[in-house]
Amino acid sequence: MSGRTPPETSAPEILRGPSGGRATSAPVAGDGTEPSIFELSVAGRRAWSFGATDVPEVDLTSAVGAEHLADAPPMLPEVSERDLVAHMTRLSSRNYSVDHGAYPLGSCTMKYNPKLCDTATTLPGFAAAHPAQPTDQIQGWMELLVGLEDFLCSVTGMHAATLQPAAGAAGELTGLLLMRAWHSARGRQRSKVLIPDSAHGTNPASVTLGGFDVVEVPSDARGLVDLDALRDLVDDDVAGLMLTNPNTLGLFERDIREIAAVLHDAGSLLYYDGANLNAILGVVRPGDMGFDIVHLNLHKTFAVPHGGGGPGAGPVAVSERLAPFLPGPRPEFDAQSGRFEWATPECSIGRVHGWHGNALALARSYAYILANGGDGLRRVADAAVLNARYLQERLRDVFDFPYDEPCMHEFVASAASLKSDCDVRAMDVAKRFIDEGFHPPTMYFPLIVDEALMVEPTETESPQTVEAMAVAFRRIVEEANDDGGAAARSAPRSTPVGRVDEVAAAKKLRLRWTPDDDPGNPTHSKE
Amino acid sequence: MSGRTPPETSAPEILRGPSGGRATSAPVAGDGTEPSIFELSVAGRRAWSFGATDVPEVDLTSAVGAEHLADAPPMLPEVSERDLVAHMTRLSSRNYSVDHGAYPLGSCTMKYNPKLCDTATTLPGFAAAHPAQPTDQIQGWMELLVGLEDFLCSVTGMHAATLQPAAGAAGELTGLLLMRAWHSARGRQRSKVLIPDSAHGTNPASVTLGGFDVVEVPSDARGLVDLDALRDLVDDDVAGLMLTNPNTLGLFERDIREIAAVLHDAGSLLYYDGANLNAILGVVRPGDMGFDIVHLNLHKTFAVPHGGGGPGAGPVAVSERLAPFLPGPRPEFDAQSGRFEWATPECSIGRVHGWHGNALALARSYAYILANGGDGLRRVADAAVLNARYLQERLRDVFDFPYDEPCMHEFVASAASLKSDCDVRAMDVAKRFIDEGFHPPTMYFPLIVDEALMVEPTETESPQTVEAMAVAFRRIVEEANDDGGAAARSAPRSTPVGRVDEVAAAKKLRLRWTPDDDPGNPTHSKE
Amino acid sequence: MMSPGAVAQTCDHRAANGEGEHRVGHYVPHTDDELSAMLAFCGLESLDDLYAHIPDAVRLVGGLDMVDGLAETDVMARLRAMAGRNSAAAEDLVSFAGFGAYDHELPTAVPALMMRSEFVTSYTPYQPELSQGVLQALFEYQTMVASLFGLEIANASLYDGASAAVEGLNLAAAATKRTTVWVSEGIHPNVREVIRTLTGPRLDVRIAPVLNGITAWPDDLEEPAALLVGYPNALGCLEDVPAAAQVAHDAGALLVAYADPVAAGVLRSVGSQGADVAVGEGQPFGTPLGLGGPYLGLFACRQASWVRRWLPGRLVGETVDNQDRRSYVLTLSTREQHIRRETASSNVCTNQTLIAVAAAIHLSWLGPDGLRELATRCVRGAHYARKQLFRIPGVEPSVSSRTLYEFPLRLERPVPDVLDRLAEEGYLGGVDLTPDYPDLGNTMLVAVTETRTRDQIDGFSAALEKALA
Amino acid sequence: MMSPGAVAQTCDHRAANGEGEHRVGHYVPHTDDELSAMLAFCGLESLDDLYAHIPDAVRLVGGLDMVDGLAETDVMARLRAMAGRNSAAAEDLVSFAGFGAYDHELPTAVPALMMRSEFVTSYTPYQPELSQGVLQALFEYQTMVASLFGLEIANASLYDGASAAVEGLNLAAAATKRTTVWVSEGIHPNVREVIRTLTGPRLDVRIAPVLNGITAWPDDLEEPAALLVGYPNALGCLEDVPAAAQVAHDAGALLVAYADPVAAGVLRSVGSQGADVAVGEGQPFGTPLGLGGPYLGLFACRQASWVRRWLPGRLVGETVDNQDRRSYVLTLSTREQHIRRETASSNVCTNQTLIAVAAAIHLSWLGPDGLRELATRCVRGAHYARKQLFRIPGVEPSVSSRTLYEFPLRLERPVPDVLDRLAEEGYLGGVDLTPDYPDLGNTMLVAVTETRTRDQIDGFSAALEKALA
Ligand SMILES: Cc1ncc(COP(=O)(O)O)c(C=O)c1O
Ligand SMILES: Cc1ncc(COP(=O)(O)O)c(C=O)c1O
Repeated sequence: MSGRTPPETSAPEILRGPSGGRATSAPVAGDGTEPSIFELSVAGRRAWSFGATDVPEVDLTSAVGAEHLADAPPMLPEVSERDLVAHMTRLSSRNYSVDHGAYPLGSCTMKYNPKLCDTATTLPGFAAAHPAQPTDQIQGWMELLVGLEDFLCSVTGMHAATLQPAAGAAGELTGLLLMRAWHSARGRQRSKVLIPDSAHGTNPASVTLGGFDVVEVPSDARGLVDLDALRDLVDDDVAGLMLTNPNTLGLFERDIREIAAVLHDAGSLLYYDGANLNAILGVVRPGDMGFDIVHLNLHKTFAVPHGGGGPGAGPVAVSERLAPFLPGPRPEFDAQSGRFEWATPECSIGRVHGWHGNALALARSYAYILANGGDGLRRVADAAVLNARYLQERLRDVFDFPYDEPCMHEFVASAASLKSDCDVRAMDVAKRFIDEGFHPPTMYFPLIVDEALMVEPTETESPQTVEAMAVAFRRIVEEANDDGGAAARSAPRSTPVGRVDEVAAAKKLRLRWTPDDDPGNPTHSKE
Repeated sequence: MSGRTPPETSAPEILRGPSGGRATSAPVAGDGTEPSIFELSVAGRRAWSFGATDVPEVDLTSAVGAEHLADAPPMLPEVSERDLVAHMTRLSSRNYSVDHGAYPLGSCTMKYNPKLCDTATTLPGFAAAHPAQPTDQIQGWMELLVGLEDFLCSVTGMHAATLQPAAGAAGELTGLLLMRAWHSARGRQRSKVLIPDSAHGTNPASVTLGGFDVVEVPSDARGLVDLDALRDLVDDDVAGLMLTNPNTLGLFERDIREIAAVLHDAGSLLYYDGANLNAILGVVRPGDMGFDIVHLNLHKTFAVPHGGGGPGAGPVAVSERLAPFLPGPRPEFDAQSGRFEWATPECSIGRVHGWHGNALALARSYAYILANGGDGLRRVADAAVLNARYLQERLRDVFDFPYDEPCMHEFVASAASLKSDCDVRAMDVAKRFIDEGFHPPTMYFPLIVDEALMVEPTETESPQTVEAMAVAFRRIVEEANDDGGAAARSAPRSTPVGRVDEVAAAKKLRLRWTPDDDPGNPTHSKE
Repeated sequence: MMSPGAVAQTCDHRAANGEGEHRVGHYVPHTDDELSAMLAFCGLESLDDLYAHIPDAVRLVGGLDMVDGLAETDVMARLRAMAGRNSAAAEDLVSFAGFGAYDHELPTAVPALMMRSEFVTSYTPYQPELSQGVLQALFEYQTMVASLFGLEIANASLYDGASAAVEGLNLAAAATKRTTVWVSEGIHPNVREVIRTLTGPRLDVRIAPVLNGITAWPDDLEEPAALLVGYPNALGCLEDVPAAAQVAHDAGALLVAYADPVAAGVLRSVGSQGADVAVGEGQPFGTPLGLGGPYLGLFACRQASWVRRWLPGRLVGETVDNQDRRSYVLTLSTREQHIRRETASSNVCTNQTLIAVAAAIHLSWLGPDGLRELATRCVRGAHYARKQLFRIPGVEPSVSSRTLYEFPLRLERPVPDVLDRLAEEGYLGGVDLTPDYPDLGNTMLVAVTETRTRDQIDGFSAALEKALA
Repeated sequence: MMSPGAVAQTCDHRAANGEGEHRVGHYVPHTDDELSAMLAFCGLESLDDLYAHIPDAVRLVGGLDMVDGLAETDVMARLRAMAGRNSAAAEDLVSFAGFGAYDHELPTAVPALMMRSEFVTSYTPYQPELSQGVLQALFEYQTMVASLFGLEIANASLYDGASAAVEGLNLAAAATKRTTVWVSEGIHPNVREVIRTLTGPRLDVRIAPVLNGITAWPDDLEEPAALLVGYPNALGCLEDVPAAAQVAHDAGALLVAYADPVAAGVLRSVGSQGADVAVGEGQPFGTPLGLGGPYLGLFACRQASWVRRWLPGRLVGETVDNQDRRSYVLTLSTREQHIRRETASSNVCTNQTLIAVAAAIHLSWLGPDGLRELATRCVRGAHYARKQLFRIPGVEPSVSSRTLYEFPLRLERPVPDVLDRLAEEGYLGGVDLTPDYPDLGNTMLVAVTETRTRDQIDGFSAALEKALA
């Protein structure tokens, strides 16, 4: 079109390939896939810089030693800060989160975590403290830790706590080791730990790691621990029972006093999996129910955001008789000196964390508890339970509810009828729920419910949101009855990718990017 | 399905309506629209809290006076923090940005702005300073301001600067007032200011506000100021000429020395619109070209992110003879006292900002200049120009290029042939470019080019990104030749909304939400 | 793009700036190989060739005479040191300074949301399909601002309070086709100066004096385009807005009110009191003191025939997309500089969108009750402070008119001395009004926001007593 | 949902907690009207009825005996005060403390990206269609970690270095069907203790002593499952990894290396030196000191038959979606607790995803050259510090083996006293090793990162000289 002879139109080779500035993978602008950051890499490009330094140079070979010195540093991407920022921003835009909308994942308590708690952790006085600093340099931190222990003891009705465990499962193992230590101190070796058949998978896995054998306790028709079966199972080889109450069906174990009596009469201990504590804050306390050991998932109940999979924190609180076994060192206030010090309990099982636990996560929970206070926490439970109860009532006539107990903060519906009627499985309902603008509930857990959908609205969702979820579920079921399930089975349609082939992933493992994956590479097979 | 009698299935009235936790409007999960925050409002709901206070209470009626006291506070939404966060997060997800990908908006210099500069502005010593604090409390700030003035003078080759103007247009007006003051001081009233026909719209608008009449200077066949026409227009009623160089066609005004001579010979001044400074950093300086007054768009060249439309900063630098007219107060280093003080130049035109300019934006630019240094800025220009030159070369045979000068940091292509061949206008190309994963170029500016597409890749885009843009443009043109423009005319298809009806918006003005807009309201007409 | 051998290659620019710590033009991604390939494609040999058409006479020789570039960490270190050389009002001192810039508490949700890069790094929403987020946020902002002022229309932001005032007067001049504007002496002196500077070539700006803190409008207003009155005014006093409206309207002028948006939590809206246009400083909502900027120009007006032609600034309107979905778009651009050029209603282009978004977030966080509580707390603190301060010997009210949460004190000593002494005790005492309002004597303006505790007020009054002793 | 009259209504909870500043259960959105409507729908009369089925005997009477809830601003004020009672290593002191936790510079881009709410507020990516962002970031993280250690497979994070070591030994035990593990005394004492605590019921943990900083593996290892060696070890010394690999492999055991990922910028990878499994602490990449957590457990291993069955932790795999687009998904979940329950390879569920994402961002920011530069600068600083410190009378090396950027000093005085004196001069001198390595005498471990300047090192050596004088 210009009068000139057309210039060379094929670009120089080195300019071709994935580009860091192309945004088709960001759902606001397209439905493409995002290149690997390694595909955006160009030799010699960089984001890094380091300050000027007048420290004398060293000769690496002599400083490190030829036998230790690498020929080349590890393979890492070479990208500009601009491309890095764009890549990671686009990746983030391909991810749903609580800050987008409701996330009623049962058992996970995906509630809104106040921004206040984020801000608290950025205070340099907390963030910049080294874990091995002498205690007089970290009195503020220690005060916070002791304060949090006190709060958690108040909430659970226990006597003392350790903040070391990094997550719920770590808390479980800590609890089981406490159990073991307690029995040992009494000169006995018990080999079995009881777990209800509805328990979370971490419970049995932790039992094994704690060196015990798992014995399953069946649920009865109510969805609760079968008390008779429990009585039969308890003998003097049982170290304890792990229970979550409300249990993973969202039901309160009404017979908890009887259960506790059965165990305690046999010299066994009662362990409380606190993943469901959100339901009972200020209503009933594990300690008052007879539990000896409690772990708490601060990333469920106490405002540690889940971070795409962590970090969390899983403190363990215990009754007085177990306190001497807690991991050390623990922060303690020494009334004499008026200072906080580290101290290790006399019969401590030992450390369960490299330092003092996930401290910055603990600071979030401390801030959250301060913001709520005792009455506020009770209100959390009230709204969490009411939201679930309401939603379940709204769905009574469209799903199966194998158990008839009133639900607490979550409930488990079954899509069994839907499956037999329209070939729509729990998975299809979940995927179709995405297109309604919500994250799906937990699927296929607990294992004792067929085609389980475990729904936990949480207290931070407004009544309107809960109602909107009800309408969405009802629409899905109605639509399946109309179209034989076609829409549900092909859902989701609104996401950056469609249903993902999980089987292929496990069959042919591709667990890291290799240069063969580069589309510019002749051996590469993908688009 | 449960044995029970089905419960009441219609929800209570007050629970219905838009819900803050439903995310269909977030493109990661749907293609719905986002409710107004007013539609998420529920009487009595709240996000706010205030600290405990022991300040004695007041009786509002007596403290404020009955004649002043409102019956009720203004209509504002009543939402939970959770719903507020979700709403605003979803809104953000409906917006493209530089951090998503390339944004080659001509004249706007939408480059990547280092995160470093964001962080700099959060330092409490800067962010928490009150603008009326006594100078000895803000010596650090004043040092920064003086330092930035010096930097800007170095970059532009000018003598002194004011940092007060809040944006480019504010800088323009400031410059024009300086022109006026300078002529007045010489006892003359000049009424005309010359502006090329390719100038940005703020130029003529500012001229009017400065109390001058606009006289347009035509461009010649090269796309540059028509020197002969200019000579004809310059007389002793001309206060000055406003020019951007490179001009808005992305072309360097080669005759700048001659232009300057023509103006200066007539006792007129030369004003430099610095919006295009990115192209010439370290290459040529306005001062050396003969300009007397320069405004800079720090939000284009100097790392102030554009914030969805601002804030920016538009400092004005001047030659020595204009310095006495600068706005005051200005920060100055007093060698005697070793301190910084405010001082107002003797013939100051007066303040042009309520305080000292957009200070936190200025701090970003200061950080950016420190990070680059003189050589770094030159490299910015090199890459900005090379990216544009390369891209233009890659598109030579697919678009019209009405002018044959080598482009600087941007170029203007014309879709005129495409329009006549396939009924695909610049607007269609722009919209179709979105589906290629890029923000569109500027359309229909400058006005002297038919179906203009003004493309500014900027220096922070990698060569691969520039090449990808080339490929995308070529694909669009090719496709239009194949399909008669159908795809382009129906683009974009990948965005949260399709083409928006701008005419309807202007015809029936709806400039704020009113209760009638609430879908729950019977008078509401929309879905 | 990564090739297996790539890691062993050294970066070309490695040694460019000393020991490899920092590279010249750090944010430019191009490697030397890429530069060469691109130059070759363009038929050029060197980067310098890019500028071959620029006359040598104007080319810079020897490069910019400036600092060398610094690594990120060194930049931060320098800035931290500089920031440390400020005793910032809201960080290092207990502040009673206001005078148009206030240290209110910023809820943590506000920066968390406003700093999302989609808001921070996008341009003006010229392409609505990619900009619904910013557009809808601005539409909601417009709704809130209109509501704050009791008016029908608000724009999507102006630079700051001062520039909003200028635009208000310009609008009035255009709407009335007159050129005289009356500005109350109770308008902030900086705002008055900005008005004089920016409208000087076109408008005749007259100042109406304040007596005892309240504007005395002259009898003969000489065909005014507008009256500009503060509510509360810069002295903290509550003006009689209905009276000013009456005067303005009787003279065929518009009443422009410079209104405090925090005070709007308890005061009758200026719209309901007869203002045709409301302008103001939006800083209290969502933006830190920051030495005075970026702040936020609030602008609202009533629905009137002059709106379509003369309303300044960006406007977002609701409309539909091609599938009839509710959508938002910049509208009435025919008023604006890019269309109407020298006959545009205003020259504003880049404005304060991000701050407007922050304000919308903050106002939503507050809601009606929170805004009222905020304003009430300011009033409460000021009430108590007045009681404490006026007990001090050598301190008396500079005016007897009603004030809200800011008030002028007449002191026995020169204010700068007092401020210095107060700073030694850890207080930013207020703002010295003496240069701007010499008739009031040694006057210090004291503001009390919701962030001030009783202890701080007591401490301040003790410190002031000491400073005057 | 807004109705025009709504604004005049008062909030039901207004007076619940004193003067309206804060509402009980602040983050619960429900109004009283809504609560009533929902309760009525459920056939209940009060909130208490929700718990009617809970036996009275266990019900809490009188509510939780705890603090009253505080408003956001009061919470922040309390926390600020507490934070102020720390003299934080990387803020208030010049720190030479390391011992597994280091104050490296954090590029500003890392928190800006990792704190995006999509990363922070999402769950484990169980629903891949809504989680491609986190999944792909983890896939890239796995690639980088595998590369750092020269191994083929890396998981998507474990809690911290200590727990990664535990998992490494568990894996070895399962893979070899043996129960004895040998842990070098050069492994951090806290890590050793965690190993003892957590594997105690199942494994027989033996300690191999260090002599002059290097592990002396005993001759008879008694059917070991694994050897665990540090590289560099907790004393900062460079162990002979190939020799350890030889010993391990000869005994049919796996070699698990506890490797420093920063040192990987200059050291030969542990994989290339024969380690079967690498574990380590990822804190240096993207996370602040934070009193020791949350940190990041790095875990990589070679491709082997035991991977599918025994690899601990989450794993992200590449696959395709139903339109054949490259996609990512959690894979091999058949190893995990939610499928395999008591026979699972590990109990880990919640892990450290966000920190892993931060590490991937930080490592991408560094790239190969930046990582090398980072490591080199640490080495350089340590080299210089060693020279300066060993000149001081009363200071000598505790070991003569080669160290990298951290090294133990034997002092003439007890270390706690010296640390106190150094703190008075503004230095965090290092970490006291005396309790854990009593054989070394009064030993202080000093680490030098890239953040330490020459002046700081000089100042530190002067201060140490003074402290010992
Ligand atoms: C009931 C229950 N128990 C235990 C856990 C394990 O907690 P974590 O994931 O923190 O290890 C979970 C969480 O997934 C859970 O829901
Ligand atoms: C060439 C030119 N001049 C002036 C301006 C006006 O600058 P601002 O938007 O900062 O007022 C712009 C920016 O839009 C521009 O591109």
